Amino acid sequence: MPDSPIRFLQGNEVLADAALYAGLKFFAGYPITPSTETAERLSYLLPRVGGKFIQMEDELSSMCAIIGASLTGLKAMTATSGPGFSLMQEAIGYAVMAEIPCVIADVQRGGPSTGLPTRVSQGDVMQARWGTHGDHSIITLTASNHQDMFTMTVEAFNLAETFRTPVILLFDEVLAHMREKVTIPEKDEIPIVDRLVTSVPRGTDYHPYFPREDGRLPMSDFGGSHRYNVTGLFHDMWGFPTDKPDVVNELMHHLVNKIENRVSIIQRYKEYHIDDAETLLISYGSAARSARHIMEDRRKVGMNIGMLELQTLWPFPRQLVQEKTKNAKYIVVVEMNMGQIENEVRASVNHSDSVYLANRVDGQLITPTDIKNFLRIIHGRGI
Amino acid sequence: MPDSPIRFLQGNEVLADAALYAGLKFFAGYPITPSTETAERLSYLLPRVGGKFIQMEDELSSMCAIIGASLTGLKAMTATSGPGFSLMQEAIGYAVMAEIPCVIADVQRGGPSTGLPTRVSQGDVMQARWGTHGDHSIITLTASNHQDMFTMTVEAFNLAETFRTPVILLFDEVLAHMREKVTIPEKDEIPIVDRLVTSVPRGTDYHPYFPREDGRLPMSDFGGSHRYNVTGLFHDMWGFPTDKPDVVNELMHHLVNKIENRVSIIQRYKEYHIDDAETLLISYGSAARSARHIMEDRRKVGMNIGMLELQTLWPFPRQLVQEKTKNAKYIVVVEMNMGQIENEVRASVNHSDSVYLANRVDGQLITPTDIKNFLRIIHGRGI
Amino acid sequence: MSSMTQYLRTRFMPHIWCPGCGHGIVLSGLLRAIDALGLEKNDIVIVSGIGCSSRLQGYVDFHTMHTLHGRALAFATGVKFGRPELKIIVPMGDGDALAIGGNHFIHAARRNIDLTAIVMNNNIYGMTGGQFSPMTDTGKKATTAPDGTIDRPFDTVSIATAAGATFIARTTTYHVHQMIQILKKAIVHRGFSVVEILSQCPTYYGRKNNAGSAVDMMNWFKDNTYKLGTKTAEEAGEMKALGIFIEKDEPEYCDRYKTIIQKVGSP
Amino acid sequence: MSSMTQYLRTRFMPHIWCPGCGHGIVLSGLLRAIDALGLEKNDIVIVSGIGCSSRLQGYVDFHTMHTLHGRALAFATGVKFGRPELKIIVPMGDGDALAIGGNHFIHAARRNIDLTAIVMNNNIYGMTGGQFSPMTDTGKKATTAPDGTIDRPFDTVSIATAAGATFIARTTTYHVHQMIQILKKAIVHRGFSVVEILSQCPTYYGRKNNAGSAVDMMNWFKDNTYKLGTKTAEEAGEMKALGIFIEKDEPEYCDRYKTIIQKVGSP
Amino acid sequence: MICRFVFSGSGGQGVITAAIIMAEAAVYHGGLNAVQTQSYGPEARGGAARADVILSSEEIQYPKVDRPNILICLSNLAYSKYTWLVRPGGVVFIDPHIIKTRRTADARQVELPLYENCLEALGTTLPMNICLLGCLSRLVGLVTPEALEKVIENRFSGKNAEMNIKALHLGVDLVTRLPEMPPIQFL
Amino acid sequence: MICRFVFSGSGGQGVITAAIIMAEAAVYHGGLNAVQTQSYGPEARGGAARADVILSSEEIQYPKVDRPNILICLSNLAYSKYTWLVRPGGVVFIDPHIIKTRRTADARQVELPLYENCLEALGTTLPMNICLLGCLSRLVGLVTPEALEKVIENRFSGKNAEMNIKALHLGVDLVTRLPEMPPIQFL
Amino acid sequence: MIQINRYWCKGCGICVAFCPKNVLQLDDEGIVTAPREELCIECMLCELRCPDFAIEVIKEEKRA
Amino acid sequence: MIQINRYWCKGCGICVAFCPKNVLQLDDEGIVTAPREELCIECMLCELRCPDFAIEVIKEEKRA
Ligand SMILES: Cc1ncc(C[n+]2csc(CCOP(=O)(O)OP(=O)(O)O)c2C)c(N)n1
Ligand SMILES: Cc1ncc(C[n+]2csc(CCOP(=O)(O)OP(=O)(O)O)c2C)c(N)n1
Ligand code: SF4
Ligand code: SF4
Ligand code: SF4
Ligand code: SF4
Ligand code: SF4
Ligand code: SF4
Ligand SMILES: [Mg+2]
Ligand SMILES: [Mg+2]
Repeated sequence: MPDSPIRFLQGNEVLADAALYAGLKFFAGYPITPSTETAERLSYLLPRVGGKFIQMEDELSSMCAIIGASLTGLKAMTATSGPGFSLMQEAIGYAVMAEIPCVIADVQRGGPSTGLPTRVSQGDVMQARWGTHGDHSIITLTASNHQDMFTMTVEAFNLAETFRTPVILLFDEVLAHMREKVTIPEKDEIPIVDRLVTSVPRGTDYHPYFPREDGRLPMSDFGGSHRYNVTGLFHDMWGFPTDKPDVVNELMHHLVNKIENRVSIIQRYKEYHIDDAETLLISYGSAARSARHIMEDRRKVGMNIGMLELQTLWPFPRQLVQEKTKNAKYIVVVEMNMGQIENEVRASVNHSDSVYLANRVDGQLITPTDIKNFLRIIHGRGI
Repeated sequence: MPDSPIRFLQGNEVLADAALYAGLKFFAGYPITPSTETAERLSYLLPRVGGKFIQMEDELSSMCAIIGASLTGLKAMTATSGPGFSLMQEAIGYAVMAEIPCVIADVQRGGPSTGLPTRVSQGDVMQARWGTHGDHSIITLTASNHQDMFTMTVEAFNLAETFRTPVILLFDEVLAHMREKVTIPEKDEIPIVDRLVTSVPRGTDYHPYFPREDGRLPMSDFGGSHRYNVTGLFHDMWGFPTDKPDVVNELMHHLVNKIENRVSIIQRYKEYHIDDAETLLISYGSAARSARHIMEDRRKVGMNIGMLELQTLWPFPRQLVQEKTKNAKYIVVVEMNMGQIENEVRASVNHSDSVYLANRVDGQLITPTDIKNFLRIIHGRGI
Repeated sequence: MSSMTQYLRTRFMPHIWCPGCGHGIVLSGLLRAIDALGLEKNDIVIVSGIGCSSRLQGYVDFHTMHTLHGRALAFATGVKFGRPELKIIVPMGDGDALAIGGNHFIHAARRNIDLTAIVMNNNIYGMTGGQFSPMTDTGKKATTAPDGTIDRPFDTVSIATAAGATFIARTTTYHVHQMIQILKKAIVHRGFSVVEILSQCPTYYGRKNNAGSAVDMMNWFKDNTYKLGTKTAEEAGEMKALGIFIEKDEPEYCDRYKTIIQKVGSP
Repeated sequence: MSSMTQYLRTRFMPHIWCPGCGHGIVLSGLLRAIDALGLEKNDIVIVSGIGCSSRLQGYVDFHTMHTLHGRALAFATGVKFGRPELKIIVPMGDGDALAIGGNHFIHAARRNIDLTAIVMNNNIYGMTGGQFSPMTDTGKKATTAPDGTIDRPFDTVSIATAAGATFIARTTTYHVHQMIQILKKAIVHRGFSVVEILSQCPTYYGRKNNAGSAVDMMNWFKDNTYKLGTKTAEEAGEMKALGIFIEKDEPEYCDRYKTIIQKVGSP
Repeated sequence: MICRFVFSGSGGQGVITAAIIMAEAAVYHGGLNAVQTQSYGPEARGGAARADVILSSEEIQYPKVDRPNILICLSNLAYSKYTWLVRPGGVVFIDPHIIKTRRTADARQVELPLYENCLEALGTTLPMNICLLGCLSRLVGLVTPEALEKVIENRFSGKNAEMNIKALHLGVDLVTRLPEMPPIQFL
Repeated sequence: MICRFVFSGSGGQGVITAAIIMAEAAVYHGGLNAVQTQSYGPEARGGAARADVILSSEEIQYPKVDRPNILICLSNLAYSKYTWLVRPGGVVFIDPHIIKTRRTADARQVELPLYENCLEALGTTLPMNICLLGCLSRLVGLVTPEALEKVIENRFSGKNAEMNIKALHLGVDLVTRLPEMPPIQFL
Repeated sequence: MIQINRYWCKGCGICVAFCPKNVLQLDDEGIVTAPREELCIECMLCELRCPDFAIEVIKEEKRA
Repeated sequence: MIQINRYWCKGCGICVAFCPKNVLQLDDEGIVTAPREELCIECMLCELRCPDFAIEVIKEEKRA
């Protein structure tokens, strides 16, 4: 329906369309269930808008290729699922170290290992944070419906450019495969952060790793006026390797702090009925749909229940969670893993005894009824 | 000095010798600093004791090869460092899912990415826990001197066999490269856990994934009497793929609980002067050497200082840490990263306000003087 | 029902493959080759990766291992080197073997380790729903090549030859007698053997490229192949040669290691 | 000091390589080729992996990228496909190119993407201290082959040919004039070019195998090679041919994609 | 208003396409919200096919259909697998030509002679799935034949579009020839 | 007792080997504890070489030598880089043939004419490192010439062993020809 | 004798198409049958090419 | 004219060994020198083979 901004799409397709909206010009990937449809759609759309699509020989090379392309000034993305995400970890660390903006979408399926390729899970949350070796920080966003998927995808590109860092989009099989309505925002309705290009003129010394006053590091495209070096080793502000302890120390802290010190501007979330919530559900991704379903259902019968939906998973918004949970008697984390976010919530709240986990790890979307039953038990009313 | 059990060896060589003591019969690896000497020593020793050494084309295949070899009944190991460890993550998840005993030594160097190949770090602690996709649990051991390296390496093989799981040895550049005295234990001085082989006779139905009463799962070598299936998919007790929610749920919990429910028997640690310690250092790996140095030094001047050295990092011994820190006013985690174990300690103690981080992330071994200075500041006495 | 059922885990039948999928014919041929050789079930290990083709492993009553996409040969190398007396057969998809798994393929060949690699080449990623593979001909369509691939395909035989495999053959699901004969020789060959079997994926490759039914695709195999040595390059044109390209005796990897152990080992 | 210093980041000189290391000669030859071609510094991107050879990238005043061990060609593919008008040169070690990086090597060749891959083949892992590589001859010693390798080596030219590279050549650090000529052609060639340069690692390969000094090793290159086409296979024996093996015109990957964009793109 | 559908049958019958077309019609031309999901995985290859659709005037949260108001079964396998799912007050639609076993489900059962009608009127049973949508537009409401027509026109082209539009109207008409049925409850 | 050594020079001089041999002698035949570390990394290729050894009667915790009691410098680069590290009361050993710059370090400096002596007595400067160990065994103590000899015999074979043993004793004797020096303090 | 496993046959038609004697045929339900079994020459091609182990040729000799 | 950069020369001896006119030589400190510069035929081989950019042949013509 080209005349209307309304679309009825698969989540993977929404991801593709949102990436294009955000300015995607380069996609490299390798097929894997349940994420392949993103690549399929982009293989069609990208050449039609002058972008580039390439199917690489594996996920390792896909991740490498988007880093290379990003250095030429193109907004670049890859999409995969657990096994492929594991394979990308070394190169993700490279993007962290070399401060290359790019976006990696991981559509979660059942793990570990090949696990349950066509079933839902939220088991890669901790891996998104810690999958690559060495200290680092990373931004990870998620969403629970197609409209938010669209927004978060655009945000991911924006944050990647703002902080010169890889950003992970952590979606899941239910979101990725289901179709629902999404309204494509008008041009400029969601602001787009473009590549910050250095204003240093040709012939003048350009420092690729010397932050401006506002903390941002302007870039210069490969093939442009400035020749510099990019490396995965610790490096100085020109990008040349060094192991001088003070330079190493500074870079390490820069890489971590550029993100960890900006939690409040990176955090995205939604809240429902927090004020009077004695029972507070904390959820994200497709699990948050069931959580919201049961919250609305229970409020109808008079339960003082509210919900905090996290859209930024990393850096974990500890302070936000602490504030929002202040008055809750029961803090129930609804997720489809063994408690990966629950663990963070527990570390964030003042009274960790009131934190409960309502989860499901059998490849099935947690249902509103599941949560209802958890609540009965938590509230001491049996099943 | 063949007649004496005393050796003066590099840490990487100790790792090799300890692995042979534990029954290692198969090593596959790919060179990487600072771990290569283990492979070099084993390439010499293994064929001399009827074992097998193979240099693979990369770390991915090294990890795969040891899994394959382990299935034929051989104790198998690989050794690597950060970048290689990242590459192994997918296959480590396979070993978790298929419950294949094997040992992976990660000799930590500066990260992220290529980082500081010849400098020390303890930056892979969280990756060891969460590097592969999907929920899982894992055992990770470390050590601070060559004698303990020996013991922990043997323990790693023992735990791998006991729990049918990959075990990670997390050493670091300082330990791996330095030479010090180690006394090779006599045969049987450290008990060796051998492969538990099924007693089910040929022709009778053998269930590779059906735990005995004591929780252990007897194995049957490939090429032996029993033909069964091994897969990285969720599977039933015969090893055949299934996505039945109840079977999936049970396997997921089995994989996690077989480790998480046995923390108290997996935890290895050392303690010094805990009883009267107002200030308690918690440390591990080479950082623990400096911690112990300064502890002994400060006790001489009358400071009530003690130390808890962790040797089991995962599953994290939360209860142990809680107990040992009960009376401490200052809990100081000494490590060479941005606070990876500090975070766990904080989550374990009763009074997380008393947890401090004394760290160094510039590629240099943290010194006793560094720690002394941290302590002065923590104790409110400036620098 | 067939006499091959003695080798099948019949409780999982009918198998997961689509009607007319060539992979079933490969499975059938493989079992017949094994049967003809009179091998012991307990001496055979099947190591597969991930893909439609790799599902073969689940249906056969040998020691079986279903590993990771692209890594089957690396796992198999561990099994073989660990226990050289076993026969290891590695069924792989074209993507499995030559996209993500390409490096293990050439290195296993270089080592000349005694594995039998069966490349079930359907020119497509079947399992994930029809993306092009490194074996898809330039210009063909796939879900990730809606305008036709711009990639050029590998030739399995050339790659295997260059990498050092010591037994290399090609056949198709149409040529079942030849397939069985080749598989027999490949399994018996001591060293790294590669058998490329052109296999039809009517569901994705066929549909995307208007190649018709499974029967049509098999007829295409018949009409577009020739017996190795019966045509000059010119006569052959786009046609593919079938038969045994290389069969030579060179020291096998585990055997070489055995000589090292014999030289230095203290037994 | 040399006129090539205009291309060097002299503040990092003298470079990290050991005395007599052949990699310095390759660097010198490469700069002379670039100089002779009169290319703009800003049009050149050097993408390297990890290894002694890969340190080349740090010394040259072009756009330079030092990536991950084995992955240089994958990064380079992104750079090239992203900005096809740039000249991308990828110096690699033999391990980098053909051990861990083997898959990217064959796939870049298959695509015929316009990159110039320089395989600085010293038959050893130099950077990590002398382990054998997939180019180490059977029987040679290395720190991980104390009893001599049992592995067989790859032949770069054969692998590149089988994988589809459209320019393939071999030379050595002894044959500097030839090296420069070949590099010039390789850089200009539109498509995937492979230049294997036999390079000496006196520190590890030389020492482990009693190959003598850098000079001895270069003399060995002189005595054990011949000009392609001047000897029959029989005459050649173990000697290696030098020269250009393949140089052919086939559609380049980015060019092919451009035609797709032209066909379907709405500009 | 919320109505939950399960379309089931065997691969190749187009039940998933039908589900998507209905959902699109509801979203694009009916001002409704819709969520469509389907089963993936080994069981989706060859054998059974299942697509779920929820149509609602409100936002839809939980996207799966555990208990449908409307179940469509176009294969025996699907029929025996899913009939017990139907909500009280719901309806099972079957094609009497296809479904042999007639177990009494805890639901009203309506027979739609799609196979016969398509074969007779169009000479092919291929567009049975679209014919079904015609029936549903009359029997269930929620999406109009006009809305479906627009979606079909957008999705197919040439002969295919023509045939499917014919099939749609065939379905719409077919309903008039069925015994009248009491209204379907959905909530 | 604890004594910290830094052996420094340029690659190929065998300073690392010397450090290891001394440590092995202390551990295997001296009943001492020892820790040896060395610098790795880019600077270890070609250029400078440095090995640290700590000998102690107690367990050794912190393994690096920040401030040595004994510093051996066999190259000018090493000399200018490390002399300032020496502890008060410590000693810098240099070979006067090699070290040109004679900055006054905050430490006693002892000249060992290793180069000259080896060249003269053995016709080669290769085993200078072992000759050095001979000197140290007399000047510093802690390891005996006998202990060193055993380690050398174990480590080298044939001609190499012979030559090194000669160099060792050359070093031991050489000391007798040096001006006497006050005892070295280490703690 | 042609033995057919109706539960395994997927009706792909391969055996039908390649039978040299036109022995085989798919029935209403798309499953293979052998209406002209008497023409069979026991060439085995149907069995060898069936991807589903659904058809077996029991040879005279074997039965004897 | 032979121009030598003593700071870059690592004394590998390659130029010395392959100089067709025996122009070059390593000095005491192992650094290259050109004691027989007058014999030089400006063949460039030393410069081309030096791994360290430490030796340069400035040709007559260039200087002119
Ligand atoms: C690391 C990883 N990447 C991607 C996938 C997804 N995947 C599964 S099978 C497959 C390709 C299947 O194609 P092929 O190997 O040709 O086998 P076929 O299905 O065609 O027989 C892919 C890409 C995976 N399972 N793991
Ligand atoms: C993933 C990974 N594995 C291993 C290494 C260690 N490593 C660095 S360079 C190298 C090999 C170097 O050999 P080659 O590529 O032949 O280059 P050379 O040093 O000989 O020039 C290895 C194994 C690494 N950096 N990253
Ligand atoms: S998708 Fe293709 S390859 Fe896979 S089972 Fe179906 S026909 Fe065979
Ligand atoms: S180790 Fe070998 S390859 Fe590396 S710089 Fe030295 S000589 Fe060159
Ligand atoms: S055996 Fe041959 S002739 Fe007989 S039915 Fe089968 S294919 Fe036809
Ligand atoms: S080939 Fe097999 S599956 Fe196909 S129709 Fe014949 S018997 Fe049935
Ligand atoms: S070749 Fe270069 S580095 Fe070697 S000796 Fe000559 S000038 Fe010096
Ligand atoms: S230019 Fe030629 S002749 Fe002159 S010094 Fe150099 S190598 Fe010798
Ligand atoms: Mg395939
Ligand atoms: Mg090399």
